[in-house]
Parts: sequence; C-alpha cells; structure tokens
Amino acid sequence: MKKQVSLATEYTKGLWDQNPVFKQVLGMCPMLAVTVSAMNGIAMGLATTFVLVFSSLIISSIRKLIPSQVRIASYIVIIATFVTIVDLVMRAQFPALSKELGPYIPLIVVNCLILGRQEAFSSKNHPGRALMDALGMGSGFIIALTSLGAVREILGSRTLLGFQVLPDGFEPWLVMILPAGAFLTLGLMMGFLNFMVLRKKTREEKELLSRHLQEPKMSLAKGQEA
Amino acid sequence: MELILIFISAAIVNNFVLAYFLGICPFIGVSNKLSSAFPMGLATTFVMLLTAIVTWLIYHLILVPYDVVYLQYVSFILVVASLVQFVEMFIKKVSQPLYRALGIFLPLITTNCAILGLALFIVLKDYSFIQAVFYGLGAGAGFTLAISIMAGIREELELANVPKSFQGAPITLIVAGLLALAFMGFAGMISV
Amino acid sequence: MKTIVGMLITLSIIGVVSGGGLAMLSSWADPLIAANKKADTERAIFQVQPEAKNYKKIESVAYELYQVLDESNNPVGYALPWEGNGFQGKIRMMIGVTSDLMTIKAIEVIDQVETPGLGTKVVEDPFRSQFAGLNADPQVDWVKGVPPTKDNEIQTITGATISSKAIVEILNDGLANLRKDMKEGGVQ
Amino acid sequence: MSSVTVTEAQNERELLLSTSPHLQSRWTTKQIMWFVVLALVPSVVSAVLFFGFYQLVVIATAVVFAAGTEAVIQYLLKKPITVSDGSAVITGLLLGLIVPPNFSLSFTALGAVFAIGVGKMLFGGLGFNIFNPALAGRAFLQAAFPVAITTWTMPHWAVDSVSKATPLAALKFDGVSTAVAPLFFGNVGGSLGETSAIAVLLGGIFLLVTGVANWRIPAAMTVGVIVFGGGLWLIDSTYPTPIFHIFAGSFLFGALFMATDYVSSPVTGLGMWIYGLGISLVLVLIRVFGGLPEGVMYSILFMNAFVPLIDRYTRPRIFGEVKS
Repeated sequence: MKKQVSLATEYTKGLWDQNPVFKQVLGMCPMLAVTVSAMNGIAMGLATTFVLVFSSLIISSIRKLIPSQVRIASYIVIIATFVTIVDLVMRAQFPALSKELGPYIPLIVVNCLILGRQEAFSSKNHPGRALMDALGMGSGFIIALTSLGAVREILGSRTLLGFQVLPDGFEPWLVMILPAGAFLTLGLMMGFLNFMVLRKKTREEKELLSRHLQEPKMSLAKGQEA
Repeated sequence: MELILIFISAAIVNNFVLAYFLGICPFIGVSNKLSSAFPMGLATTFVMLLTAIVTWLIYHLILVPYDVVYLQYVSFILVVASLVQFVEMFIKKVSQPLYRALGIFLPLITTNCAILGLALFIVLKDYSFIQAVFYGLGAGAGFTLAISIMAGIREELELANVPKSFQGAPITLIVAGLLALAFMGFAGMISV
Repeated sequence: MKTIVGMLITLSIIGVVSGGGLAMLSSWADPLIAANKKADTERAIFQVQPEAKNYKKIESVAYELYQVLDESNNPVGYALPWEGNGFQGKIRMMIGVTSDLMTIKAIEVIDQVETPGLGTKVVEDPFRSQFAGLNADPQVDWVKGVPPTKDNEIQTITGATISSKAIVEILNDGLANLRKDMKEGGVQ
Repeated sequence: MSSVTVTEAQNERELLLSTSPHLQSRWTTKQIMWFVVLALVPSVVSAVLFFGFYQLVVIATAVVFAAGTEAVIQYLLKKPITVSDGSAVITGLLLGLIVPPNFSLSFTALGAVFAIGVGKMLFGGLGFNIFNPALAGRAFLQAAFPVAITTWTMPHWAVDSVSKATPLAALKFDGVSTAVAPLFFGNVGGSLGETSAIAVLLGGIFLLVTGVANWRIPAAMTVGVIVFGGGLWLIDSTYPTPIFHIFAGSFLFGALFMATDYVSSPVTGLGMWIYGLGISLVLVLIRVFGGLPEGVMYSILFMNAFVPLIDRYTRPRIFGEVKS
C-alpha cells in the first residue's frame, strides 16, 4: 500500500513541487532556445522525455554493474546513444520538425536535467521508481516548455499551435520570438509563479496561526498524537 | 581578416549565451560573484579551445573517413568529458593555487552545453581547422564577457531591493533579456 | 587491478552495444534522410520552374546546377542553388531562370537565419512573387519605398532593406557566375 | 572627486546624491528631477512645433503610463508610493521624446509600462536599476515593432519631403548625406525630441550649468566620437564626418539626457570617462559597420551593463583595503 502511494508521488513531484525548470532551474538551454511556439515546446519536451525515460530505465537496471569510477562516462554514452536515436528518427521521419529544432536536439545530451536525474535518482533506485521519476520530470519539463512556448507564440505571432487566437488588429510583439523575449518571458513567469507561491504560503501561515489561536486544545491534542 | 571576423562574430554579434542560449546553466549558476565567474569563464574558454581542436580532428580524420558520422554525439561528449578530466589533472599537477581557483568549476563544464554546442556548430558551419580554432576562442571570450558582466551586475543587485519573488534566477533572466536587447545593436554587423 | 578491468569491460560493453545499435539504426535512417534531402531539392526546383516536368543535374560545373525539362524533355531553363550573406548569416536560395539566363522564373529561399518577422519576409509572397518574370539582363536592381518602374527592379521590404538587398545580390552573383561558365562552354 | 567613497549605509537611500560627487549637494533629489523635467521642455516644444499637436498626446501617454505603472507596482508591493519624486515622469518624458512622430499610443503605453515595470521596479525601484529605464523601454519597442518604430514622418516645415528616411538611414542605406544646418535646427526626419539639436542643447546646457548633469560623460562621448569617428573618416572619407556623427540622430540627446542618468552611470570621474569613451566607440562601430543606422540607444545600454565593473575597478580603495 505504502509503495503504491510513493510510486504515484515519484511521478507527481516532477510536475510542480520539483519542476525541473521552475523549481530546479535545469535544462534552460532548450527551454529558452526552441520555445518560439507551443508545438516546438511539445516536440522538444517529448524528445527530452524519451531520452530521459529510456536512459533512466537502462541505468537503473544496470546500476549495480557499473563501477562508480566510470559511472559518469557510462551515463553520458548511454544518454548520447538515445539522443542519436531520437535525432536519426526525427531526421528520417519528421524532417520539417528536425530542421526547426536544429542543433538543439543533439544538445539534449548535455541537458543537465537528464544527467542530474541519473546521478541523483536512477543510480540509487530500482527501475520501476526510476521510470516514474523520469516520466514525472519529463512531464514537468513538457509543461514548462509548452507554457513558455504558448505565451511566446501568442504574443509573438498571434497564434497558438498554429491557429490564430488574437485579432488582426493586434500587432505581434516580434521581440517575443527573439532571444531577448525568451529571457524576459521566462524571468517574468518564474517571478510571477514565485509571487503566487509566496502569497499562498503567507495566507496559509496566517490561517494556521488563527486556527491555532482559536482552538489551542485541538492542536495540542493533534501534536501529541503525532 | 576573416578569422578576426569569426572571432568577433562568435564573441559579440552571435554571443553564445545571449543569442544561442548555450551555457545558460553556469551563466545563471556561477554568476553571483565576479571572483568565481571570471575564472569560470577562463576555464571554459580553455576547454572550448581544446574542444574545437580535438573534435575537429576527430570529425575530419575519423568520423568522416570511416563513415561513422552517426557516432558524432557519443564521441564528442566523451571527448569533452575526458578533456575536462585531463585539464583538471593537469592543472592539479602544475599549479595548486590555480587548481584551487578553478577546480570546482571544471566538472561543471562537462555539462555546459556551450562546449558541445561549439563542437556541433563547427561541423555545421563546415569550418576549416584554423577557422575552428578562432571560433572556439571567440565563443570562449563571449562566454567570459557575458558571465563577467552578469556577475558585476548581480553583485550590484545584492544591495538593491529586488522584490523577493524575483530574487535569484528570475532577475538574472530578466537582466539577461535586457542584455540581449542591448546586444541586438550589433545585429547585422558581421554575417559570417 | 580488478576495478580497472571492470571499468574497461563495462565501458567497452556499453560502447559496443551503443555503437552496434546506432549502426543498425543509421543503416535504416540514412537512406530516408538522403531521400528527404533530395525531396527538398526537388520541391524547390519545381517551385522555381512551375512548368517543368523533369530535371537533370549538370555535372560539368563545380557547383550544383539543374537543367529543367518540359513534358517532351526539351530544356526550358535552369534551377540554380546559390548562397550568400544575409543580415546575420547565410541565405541559401534556389534561382529559377530561363535557358537564355535573361528572365527570372521564380526564386525560393531554402535556408536563412534572418530576423524573425522582419527579414524573414523575404521568404514570403509579396516580396518573392516580385521576381516572377523579372528581367535579369544585365542584372536585377532594387528600389526603396516606391513601386518599381523598370522591368528589372523589385521593391525592398520596409525595415528589412539589408535582407532584401542580400537576396538581389545573391541572385545577381549566381547568375553572373553561370553566365560566365556558359560563355566559356563550361555548361554542357 | 571629493566624496567618492560610497559606503553601503549611504547606498541605501541617498544613492542619488552620493553617486555624483560635485555640486549636487546643493539640490535635493526631488529638485534635481524637476530640473531635468524643465530641461526637457525645449525638446517637447520643438517636437510639437515640428511634428504637430498629436505628439503632445504621445508624450503625455508615455508620462501617464510610466507614472501609473510605478504607482500600481508600489501599491501591489505595499511600498510607499513615490511618484511625486518625478523620476517616473522623467522616464516617461524621455521615452516619449525618443519614439518616432505619430507613433501609436498603445505601443507608447506598452513601452512606458515595460520601462518602469521591468527596467526599474523589478530591480527595486529608484536608485537600483542597472539599465536606463527609458532606453530599456525603447529597446523593447524597437525589438517588438521594428517597422513601426522606424517609420518616420518628415516635419511639416520640411521643404524637401521626398525621402522620409532619417539622415543616418539615408546615409547608411542610400549613401545620401545631409547638411549640418538642417540637423542643427531640426528640419529632418527623426525621433520627436532629437531632431532639433538646438532645443536639446538648450536643455542640456541648463543641466550642465546647474550641475545636475555631470559634464564628464558628454565630454568623454564627444571626444570619443571625434577620435573614433574622425579616425575612420580620415582613413576613408566616405564614412561620416565627426560633425555629422554629433549632430545627426540622437547623439546629443543621448549624451546629455540618457548617458548622464545618475543611477545607471559610473560614480567616479575616471569611470565616467571610460564609460563615455566606451559609448562612443560602440556607437561609431554600430553606425559605421552595423546593420542598423543608429546606435546611441544600444551603445548606452551596452555600457550600462559595464557600469558595475567600471565602478569596481575605478573606485579608490579605502585605506588599508587589500587588493583582492
């Protein structure tokens, strides 16, 4: 029973609590570089998740066989192999998308998110948990990439996933699809999310405090129970 | 002249950090103090130069002749990782003070996407050996410039009243955005 | 000693498995990737030579050049991929021209890294379609801010003068080169 | 160079005064700010004279949105509202004067919101911004709406209104140079407040005489342009002359009103010289070799980023401080 709950948590923690982009500030290069549109964000997110999931699975399966001195070298070879697979498949089957994402597909190799998860998680846990963790982190990464891509696409090209969502009268802000727009938008998004979290936290603390004041006995009893 | 243009183009006009988003992790992570940012920039420049040389040789002397270009990512990243290891050992042996200054940053450089990005761009742009060397130097100089400016600004910001929710990564990204706006003035200066 | 052997064996196994797997995958992917590339070129050729039904590569020049043919295999013109410097990087385009190299059929930009939303307008229609039927003799010219008056002029894009001029310059450069080779009998 | 050692305690609130070590102690922050506003009046008047009444609406929009953004953000952050110190008004005025004539009001408003919101308040408000807020706003607008912001209308007094290009654009794209006299009076295309050198100089001299603006930065910029621009012109006389560099575009406006902004410029005399020379070097490079006709805004923003480093290496060491 306990195990099942924690498996689910292994997945969900990546979505928000430990979101690789917004909370851990990892994987910034692709996050900023390819998110000129939501579709690019989704594609890059999927490619990264694919590499992350398969390298995590393999590394956690053979984690006891790799001598610790060569573990980093082994990890990057495994990761680079999966990245090459993604790259070859994309160039063969989705040439347009591969052209769009350009050199940022091979750069998944050095996405600190992937190597970081191997070092911090897959090398210490059994494949099932590593899979859930990788899926969670991957989903969190997709969420971040897609939301940044959506904001930039809406303001920079008036469209979302290729469909026009803002009226013709709205002059697109070209800056959003330039490097400067990427930095500014992500900075503002992160700051805004922090702001919301902080506000929620202070509100909760206040609530907790007032409840404590109203029901001193209850909380005391609870405290003893724990 | 063309070599100088390649250098300037990589350092300023098409700055790796501000125009290509490469090396963002150390750019955000190690830019809070100038005393660590500048050595980090120098170490990166050094590794970039070596990477440009070695990966160019591997690509043109091994991967292409033996028709195994599909191994380029695997071999490049292994080269970068072992170069970093080698540089670390070398510095440790040659100069202890330098090792103490740079040592902790060297492992970080392996996952600096600017290094692998450099190797890939050299292949993509089909540079000759000497062009690749200047490109590597320029990219390193650009990285050092960007991270030093950022460190200077962030030290200044320690004294500023940045709203709490924007401290750290968000304000760094916003400064980077404004820097990228300022660097746009160089657009079109060199189209190499 | 034992650890070193272990290290070497582990790395070699991983290396062999990865290399072998990639070799297999690439033998499947390479032909497809080559086909994609060929399809891209083909698409660009037919885009700049709308009446063409077929084409053949001219092997006697050092650069890429295609002669396009109509349904009865008569040559109707050339498709010439050519590149040059744009505003902030290389522009690569396909030039469609009649057999006497006097009139442009159409142009198609294949690769560019111009400013999004501004310089990239050179890829799009109001600008691109200006080239259809343009007189290329002796060379193409541009005007700024006003509609063109001569049959060898195009109007540059507001705010993207440099990108617009770059297209014209690449076009003139490519055609000049081809004319020279043709005069010297290099094109067979 | 008397009271340049800025301690951290001073840095808190009085940064504005302590940064400029000369005559400033005569005036309070508020007085300085309103002096700058006064100095901008000739430029506003020339903008209306040359381009019509609508320009007053553009400038007013910029001012209202700049001040409004500051007030709203200070309210949201539960900080005291300090709009009356005039600094946001200045940012608005400056931004309004560096957009082209007949610029869209919604774009102007967006630029003002960005200038104050991102360029100033996110850094902690007055005294802490790294970049000149008005220029940050203008750079944002330039990147966002590159066509609109380079669409120039000729002043309605201009006799020869065939070309709508600015003198710098005319030189860069068409090789046409403009005589100095029209540049001086303002009979040329360009941004609202910059076209008339005489109006800019009037306000600028007022600032220099009262000591509100430090003379070193404009002096360094002028010297720099003469050296770098003049040097290139001596090598190849098809490059613009130094005189042209000075009177065309926004050089004077930038040198007198933008580069002298206390917060985003160095504190030491030597630092100011380095800063000014750096601006003019970058400016000449952009104007002569760059893809854009004008580079005053970019060169100042670029050097703004170096100010912390310049300050660090030009600040006299406190006695006994060990060189790190």
